[in-house]
Amino acid sequence: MSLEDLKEELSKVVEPTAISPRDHDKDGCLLEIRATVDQVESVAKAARQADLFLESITATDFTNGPQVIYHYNSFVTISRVLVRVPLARGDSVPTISNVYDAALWYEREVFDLFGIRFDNHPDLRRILLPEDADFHPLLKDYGKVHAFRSREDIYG
Amino acid sequence: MAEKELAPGPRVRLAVLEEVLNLCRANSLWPMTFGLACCAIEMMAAGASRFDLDRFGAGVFRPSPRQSDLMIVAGTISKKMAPTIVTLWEQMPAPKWCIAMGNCAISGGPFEYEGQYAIVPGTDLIIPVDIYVPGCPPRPEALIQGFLALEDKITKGEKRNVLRRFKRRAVKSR
Amino acid sequence: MANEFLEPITEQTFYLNMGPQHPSTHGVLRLFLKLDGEYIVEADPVVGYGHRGHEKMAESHLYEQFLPNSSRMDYLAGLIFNHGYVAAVEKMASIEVPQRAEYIRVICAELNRISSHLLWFGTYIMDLGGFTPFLYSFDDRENILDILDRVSGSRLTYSYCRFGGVARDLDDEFIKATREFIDRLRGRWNDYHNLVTKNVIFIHRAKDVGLINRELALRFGCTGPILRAAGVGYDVRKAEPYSVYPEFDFEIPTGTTGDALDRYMVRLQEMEQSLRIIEQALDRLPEGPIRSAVPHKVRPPKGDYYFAVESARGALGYYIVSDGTSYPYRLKARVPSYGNLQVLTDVLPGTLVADTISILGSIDIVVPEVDR
Amino acid sequence: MTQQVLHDFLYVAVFLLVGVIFAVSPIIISWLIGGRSEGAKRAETYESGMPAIGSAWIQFSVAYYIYALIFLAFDVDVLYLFPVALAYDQGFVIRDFVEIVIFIGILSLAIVYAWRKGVFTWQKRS
Repeated sequence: MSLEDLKEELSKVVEPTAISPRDHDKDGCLLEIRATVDQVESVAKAARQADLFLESITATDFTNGPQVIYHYNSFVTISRVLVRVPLARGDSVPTISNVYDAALWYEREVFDLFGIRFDNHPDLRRILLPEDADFHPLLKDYGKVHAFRSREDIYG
Repeated sequence: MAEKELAPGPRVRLAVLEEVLNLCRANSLWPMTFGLACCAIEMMAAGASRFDLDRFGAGVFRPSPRQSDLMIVAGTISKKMAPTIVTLWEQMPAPKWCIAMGNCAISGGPFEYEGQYAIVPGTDLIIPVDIYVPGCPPRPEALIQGFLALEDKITKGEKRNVLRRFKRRAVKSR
Repeated sequence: MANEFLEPITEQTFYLNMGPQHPSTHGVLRLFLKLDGEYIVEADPVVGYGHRGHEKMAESHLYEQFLPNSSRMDYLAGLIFNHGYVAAVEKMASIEVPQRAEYIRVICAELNRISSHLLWFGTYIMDLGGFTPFLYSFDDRENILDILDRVSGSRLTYSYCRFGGVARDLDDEFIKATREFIDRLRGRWNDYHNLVTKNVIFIHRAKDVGLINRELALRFGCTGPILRAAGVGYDVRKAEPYSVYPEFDFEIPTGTTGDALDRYMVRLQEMEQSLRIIEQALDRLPEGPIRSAVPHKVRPPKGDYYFAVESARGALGYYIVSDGTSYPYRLKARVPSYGNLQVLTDVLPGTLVADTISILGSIDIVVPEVDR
Repeated sequence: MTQQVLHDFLYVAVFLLVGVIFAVSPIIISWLIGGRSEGAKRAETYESGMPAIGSAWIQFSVAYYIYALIFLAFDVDVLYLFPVALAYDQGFVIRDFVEIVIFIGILSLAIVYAWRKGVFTWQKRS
């Protein structure tokens, strides 16, 4: 599964303009995809076709809404794909736990620490904090933080 | 018998018998395997071949609180774990002692900062502690010195080593 | 009233908490088991009892201040976590690292990997009931801790790597002690094999127990010895070479079926490969400075970066978003044990409770690494 | 009932009394001098720190019962070995040894029989 047909496989799902190559030595990933919320599931299915495994799901909080980040990687060649999904405050993301079972816990952790809901996730409950906790710690307006910036500040 | 403000003492107190019992208890402490984080590995190293705890009669690590008389809180106490620690402490039979091992167990250690939301900064907030062993993680020799200090405390009570006189504050259960 | 006796006596399922305080859960993991006699119907690992909020701390601390945190996430492979974090920031801020420092980092990381595997070996066999190998492996492990203690000052939670190099230089006492250790450990292999690998009871407890094949590992994102035991030779040191690993020749041992015995054999062979790496690194240790000039507060440029390192338990990745200041905006550690532990929800149903201990021990997780 | 018979019964009564005293006295002593701990969860069942879910008094599989039977079989014969251990090597050492080997051999037949019947492999129903 060379890089080209991976890119061409993904461009069937996402507009080609959204896919931008990145230098692996500098940023650690080969492809960066800016997907929208409803393309998340199809990107996951395409990655599963391309025999990639789900490395991690995480999120970052910004003033104009959090951003969910998916990392896919392959067991064989260097091909880390970073999928960036910007959200508005209070949006919810479709789950990909039917494609990758690893997503069950990754999404529970993102929900637990960021409060981002994943619709039709089998059992979306807190995983790290005690069950009766009522706050989402990694949001930038909770607790002591150095800076709270907008997406444009960082990604331009 | 270490004076416990909370627990009522035995019904009949015979001075000489207490002395003998305390001497036996001091030299056969049965710790409960209760590792929370990094300090647990140093506790295991203390129990292993080089820093053998068996030399002080304390090598028998019992899995259940019913059979142990010493709880070593080795690691960070997260808020999710605190009720469990209190349950385990209350399920231990009467003459019981507690060693708070490592900075996390003493006062939250490297994880205690102004915005911390996840840990209980100190074991003495939830259970009465007898000996504090500082270090992050404390070396096995430090843990063994903690055991020796505990043995002094059991046999000689509060008038043990003059250098460090620990006055145990009455702990209000939070 | 009569039909009360005629009603068929069904067996109720029994709920068991293999809870936070359990000798074989290697820390504060809680396995909530739904049991039908001795068989597990459903297993739900409950984590979070060791959650200390590392990632929230990173957002209000300098890059330098997060260094001690990195080795306290997985304190068995603290130096590898240190190396990963430091190399990630160096790549972001494009800091040059002298060749000698890279070699020292590789030597100490491999020593740390061996000490982590030795601890796994001791506690795994102790879970299965054999106490003697625990004393053997801890005895060897103490040698490594002495060597690393001499150069880094601590036994478990090292902050030995610095941005741009390492904190202290190796002296020839270190090199002599390491070479002695290599020969000593090589002499130990047949002790371990005779004591455990050829032991019938161990083979019965580990053979065909907890089968994790490639497809299951891919679905759950397992990496490290679990994946390699399933026959996939994925190792970040070879897949995405970093530091000076391309200069050493070492193989990646893989298993075939992916059961507990294969995971056991893969880890033992990995220790041998690490010894080979250390030997080659010691032979070719270059002279030169151990640390390049680095600004007092590192300020990497804006953007997000991902850097992966091979920890003792699998692929450890640091995803750092930097906003140009000397405080990370977001720091996520992709820890291998998170995916490795989750595979239990699929492997455990249908096995005996006694096999759970063997599977959990062979997967080798560190709970504060899962909980971060 | 002649005086002599009553006299003999006296021995039996004393023997019983001493037995009862030996049994009850440790309980009383530990009740007196033992320390008392208090705490809300002291009497709760210990399940590695968590509140136990449901009670342990449930109907569970019959296979556990067979383990108990086999244990009973061997617990009794250990009882017989105690007096043998006392009078082991007075005089005919070889004879005593052979007798014990036969005794234990016959009893271990029970184990071999149970093993072959597959009692120890746990039947999987679901």
